[in-house]
Amino acid sequence: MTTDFSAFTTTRRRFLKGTGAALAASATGLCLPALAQAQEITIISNLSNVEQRQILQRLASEYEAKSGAKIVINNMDHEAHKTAIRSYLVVGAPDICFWFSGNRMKAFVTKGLFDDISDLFAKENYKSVLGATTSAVTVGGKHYGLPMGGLLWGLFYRKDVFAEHNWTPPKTWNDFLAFGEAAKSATMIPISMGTKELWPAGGWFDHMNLRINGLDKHIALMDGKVPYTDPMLTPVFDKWNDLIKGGFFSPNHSSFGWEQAGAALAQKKAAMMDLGGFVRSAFPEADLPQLAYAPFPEIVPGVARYEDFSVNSIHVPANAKNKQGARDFLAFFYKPENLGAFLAAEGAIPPRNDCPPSKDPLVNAAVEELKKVVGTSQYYDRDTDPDMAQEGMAGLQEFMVKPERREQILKRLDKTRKRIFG
Amino acid sequence: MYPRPIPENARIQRALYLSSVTLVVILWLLPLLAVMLTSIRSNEELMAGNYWGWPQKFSLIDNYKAVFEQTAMLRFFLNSLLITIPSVIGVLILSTLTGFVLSRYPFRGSNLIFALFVGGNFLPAQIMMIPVRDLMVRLGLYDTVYALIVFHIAFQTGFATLFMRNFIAALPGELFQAARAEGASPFQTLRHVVVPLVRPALAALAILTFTFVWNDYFWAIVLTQSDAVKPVTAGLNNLRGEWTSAWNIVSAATIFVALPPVVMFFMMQKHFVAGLTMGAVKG
Amino acid sequence: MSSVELRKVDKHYAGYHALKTVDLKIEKGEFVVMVGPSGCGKSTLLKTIAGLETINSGHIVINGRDVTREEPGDRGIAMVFQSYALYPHMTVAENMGFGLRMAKRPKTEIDAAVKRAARILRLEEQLDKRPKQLSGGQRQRVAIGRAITRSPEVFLFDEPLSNLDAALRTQMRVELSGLHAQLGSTMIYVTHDQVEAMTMADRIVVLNKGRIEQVGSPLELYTNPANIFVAGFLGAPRMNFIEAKAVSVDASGVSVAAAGLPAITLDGIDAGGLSAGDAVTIGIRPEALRVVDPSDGVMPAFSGQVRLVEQLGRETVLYVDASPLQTTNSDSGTGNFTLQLNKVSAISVSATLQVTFDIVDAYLFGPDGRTLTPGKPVASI
Amino acid sequence: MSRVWRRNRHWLTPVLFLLPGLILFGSVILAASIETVWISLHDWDGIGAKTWVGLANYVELADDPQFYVSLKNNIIWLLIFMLAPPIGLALALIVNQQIRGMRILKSLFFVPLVLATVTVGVVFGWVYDPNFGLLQLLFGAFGGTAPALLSDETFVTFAVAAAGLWPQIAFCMILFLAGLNSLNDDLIAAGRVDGARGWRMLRHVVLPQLSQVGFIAIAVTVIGALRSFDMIAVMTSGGPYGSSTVLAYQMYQESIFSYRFGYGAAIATVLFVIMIVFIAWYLNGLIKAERSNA
Repeated sequence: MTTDFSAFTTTRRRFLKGTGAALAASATGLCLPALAQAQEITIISNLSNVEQRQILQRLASEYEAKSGAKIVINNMDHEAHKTAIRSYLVVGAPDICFWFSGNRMKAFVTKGLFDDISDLFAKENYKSVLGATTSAVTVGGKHYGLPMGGLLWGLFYRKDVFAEHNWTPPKTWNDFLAFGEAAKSATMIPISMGTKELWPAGGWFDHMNLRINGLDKHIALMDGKVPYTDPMLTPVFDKWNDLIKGGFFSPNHSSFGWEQAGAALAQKKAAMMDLGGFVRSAFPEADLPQLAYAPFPEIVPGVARYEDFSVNSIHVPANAKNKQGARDFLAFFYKPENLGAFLAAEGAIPPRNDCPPSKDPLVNAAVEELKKVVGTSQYYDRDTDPDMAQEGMAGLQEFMVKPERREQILKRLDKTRKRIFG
Repeated sequence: MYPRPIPENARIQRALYLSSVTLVVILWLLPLLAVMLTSIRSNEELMAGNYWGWPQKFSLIDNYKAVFEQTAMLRFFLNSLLITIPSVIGVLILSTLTGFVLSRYPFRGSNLIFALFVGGNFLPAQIMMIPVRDLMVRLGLYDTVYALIVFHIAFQTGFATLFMRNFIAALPGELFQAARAEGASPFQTLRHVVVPLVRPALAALAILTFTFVWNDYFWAIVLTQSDAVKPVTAGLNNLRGEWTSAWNIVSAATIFVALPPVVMFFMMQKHFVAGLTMGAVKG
Repeated sequence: MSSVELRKVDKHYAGYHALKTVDLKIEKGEFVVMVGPSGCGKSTLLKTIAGLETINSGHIVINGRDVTREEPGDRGIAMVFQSYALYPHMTVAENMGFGLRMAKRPKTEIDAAVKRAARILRLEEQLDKRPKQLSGGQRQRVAIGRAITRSPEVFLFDEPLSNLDAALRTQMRVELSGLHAQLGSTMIYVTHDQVEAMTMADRIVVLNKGRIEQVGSPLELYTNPANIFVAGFLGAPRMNFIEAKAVSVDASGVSVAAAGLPAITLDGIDAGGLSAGDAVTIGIRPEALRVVDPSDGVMPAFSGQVRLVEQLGRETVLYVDASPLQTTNSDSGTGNFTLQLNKVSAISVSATLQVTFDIVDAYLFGPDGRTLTPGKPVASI
Repeated sequence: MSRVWRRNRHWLTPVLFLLPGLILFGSVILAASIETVWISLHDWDGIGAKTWVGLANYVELADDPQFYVSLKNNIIWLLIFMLAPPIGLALALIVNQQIRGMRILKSLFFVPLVLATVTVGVVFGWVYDPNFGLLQLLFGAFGGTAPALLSDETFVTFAVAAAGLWPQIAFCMILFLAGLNSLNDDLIAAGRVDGARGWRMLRHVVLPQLSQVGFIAIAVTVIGALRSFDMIAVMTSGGPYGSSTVLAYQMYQESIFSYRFGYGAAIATVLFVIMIVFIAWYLNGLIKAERSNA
């Protein structure tokens, strides 16, 4: 086949002009990336909450004005950040990054990728105000991060909706089943669920397993010490199966994420939703007072109350360029009033006991609830190996869509468990 | 001509034909039109569920303003230019050189080298993800525009070499013999004979490479992470995660991302089509 | 001192012997035409002189300087190509000055050289045009002009006229000859057209299968071809060849016999190596054949029937079936004879002709194709 | 200029010209492709040291149900993509008329090809949205409910591949238009004289002349189908529960999300082998075509 190139000549001039302009653009553009300055503090945030981003930005500006340092904040998609951090901690580390405490932090500590900031702890005397949460950022007696807000997971609902139907939050499993039927007859989805990001399915599993098998067995499972085919899980999946079959969860939940599911709760399309306090970001400002927290119902009577209480944290990478600057900013950021403001936006429970009392009734309720909790786990994808978590959450999502495949899913998960934990 | 042309004088038939094709085009582009329509809608309307009706309020300016002011799209856009333009220039230079040599200076092994360029160009990029990412990390280029520039130049050089080699090979051989007989060095031949003659091919290659590089998403997410470096494609997907329910903003950003290649395409359509056909047909 | 000298030039392509130990000396100012059928290696030979093709062994010497390892641009040659090879993006002036610009000569010098060449070739009006705007003949002249501006020691022409129509070709032939006279440079010219060779050359080099068959002036080659190949290649219509056998070989001469022809005895033959019974070939040029009227008392050599008559105006060409006489390789097909009469003739198709020729006009070629008959005086035809 | 340089520049310069492109391409593209095979023989988390495991990754792969899901989806992509050449040809036939205004319509048909795959993904995410998408609008018009294509394991791959088909059709259309423009008019005229029209003309006169373009369109489409990644990453992230992954995406996921670079590399190597087969087939066809043309 022949191609006629004579067509080209007519527009050649235009092309050259275009290239010229493009060249000019690139020449001016190339100067744009700011060169790292000595007093620059870079932060990588994974905050998906707009309000929190704004507060972080405001605090950064205040600090800039105060200290003369320059702060550069890179916001990353929450999910993408989980991937990216593995690269940037090795090369191109920022001075400060957001992450999760507990096992997830430990993974990087053992690789030597997080800086020991015990000096900052000592200088600012954090131990005296942090209490038990210190342990979440401590490995071998050294502190590798500052705990941020804790998120108490549970069922959220709208007070007005419950009032209208004369419902009360279910306390026992039978209550819960009855509530589900009531919600369905009110043409509402009993439990709003969006599993596109997979982890909400993991959270639901945590709750049921904690209520049925308790914390120790749950952690043993997370640590790969108990097979996924263990009979102890049979009641968990049996009861979960009942819910799925009973139409308790949002249809097509695998096609959307938690934000859309949260919106359904806000829009009164669903009655309850299992999440952390950050569910508030799916609510319009005016509807926030209606939002309320209820603990996940009891399933096996006598099992003590254990909850997922995940603590986020903030760290200084070992490869940061401006470690001193990072510490100085963290000290500023971690002041009770600053930290309080930052966490309030998320509805998280402050780790410091000297933060100003929250104006958010939800937070205060969570603080009260937390006192009743006997023991806490972090969250499915924080408690187990990341590779296991990936497979596990996909498997749980699949179970929620195709419960009849339970056997093969569990067998598969156990194969993965054996591979990972040996 | 096939199909048989509708005669010039059958005016009504021609008009009818044209309108039916227009209808097909509208159906064909309906998904895109929907996004365009959404990009001028206000958030309230979307909240109220007016996804498909005629917008009551035109929020075109507001939405695009939101894209510029509340998101880093402008930054991403500039990043994309910073990545794409040097990549295109680099590809044009390298492939003119390699194409010239491979078409005009046959030597033992030159066919093998050519085959490597051609074969490599067809490999799915994902295959080399792990080592390339590792390489950029080791070179200290990870999360800089240079990582993407270097990779794109390297990868596109495969296709571009094929393209330029075939174009130069199709030029009359005696032109090159004449230049040599006249005492022109290979460099002078390149400068005075090849470059002026391959300008049309360079134009076609420029727009093709521009489109390929601008539209790249995979390497953008593999080789960059920070907002200061990320190109629009990765930025768009990020944005979609952050602004889940603000479809009007996401749509506006989508249109914004699509704009440069579409404009380039309409500006240099002939080059694009000719380049694509030649590239595909020859390669 | 010779201008161009080829010493044992040998060239192989993959599995193909393109030039076989070619030796050739070309004098300063000579116009040499290399001629031969396509694939004979004439273009390759020209390109090896230019340096566009490398050689496997041997030497190329230009003006006493061994240039075998030198780049084309450094050899003091200029080349004109069959397709003209003009740069479409340059004007005529830029095309003509290209070589000098590549050599980084001062602009004034380039301009002067271009002007001079343009004047010689009457291209002054076209200098600012691009090749696309010119006619075929003008392009050809620009290509020549590009060669002239470099004032080379040797001009190389690679079938430069083959893309022109017949009328223009004749005109350019004359112009090129004039140019040669005017410049007095050495010119080496490759063509497959024997008319160009005959009309323009000081000396012709006949090439066949990578080997030089014969070198000499046009008439020398025409009159005294060294072998059957040269004899057949030069001359239109072609020489008639008759398959024959040597009957006896002795000091007085060679007797040959061919079916349908009376026995002929040829004198003064260089009969070395030839013995009775060998297959030989008799050659007679079409214009050496005469139609005779038996009533005149002249014995015809053979008779035949006219198959085709070509009236060319001043000449008439007759194609005659003279079986059982066996001819090979003639224009009109095996078994046929070609006659050329230098007059308008009334002979028509189907007529039976009595034909004869003078024994001195006949050529005898040995089994190896070598010419056995002695040299004829060049002015004899 | 030194004598040595002058004597040798005719081959030295080309070498110097060739080197930058060759070194860059060789050290980045080719070396990386080969290194992938090397990495696939290791256990590596992307940060620490690599541990030699031989073929263990491949052994595991052979027993990994997800791998077969990916492979199956790759085949579905291939099959769906095979619609692109015929539809592209049909569209090319429709617009191959010289009417005022047809040129701009033609260009509009090409637009999907210029869009980034991310853009196409976002656009089709909008089309497929079960609550308000174009599809729901369509079903709603007939009083039905659109299936949630992207969360249904049986439909999801088809839905994503269909989105990928959109630009691919435009690509094939461009190729066929070029083919239609270089048809031998004499043959068409001869066909008309012989009374061939419509379908018969297409079948017996036009298509044979388009065979080379058709081959290229199919080859380009096959390679495009095997390369599918962006659309999956943007539209489903391989979900629900991995039912829409293809080899390329599974490789990405294993490496980047599960930090199993060795295992990811093994998947990449399998893709590499499949691809090489197709590339060889394609190049072979091209060489044959070139020979028959010469």
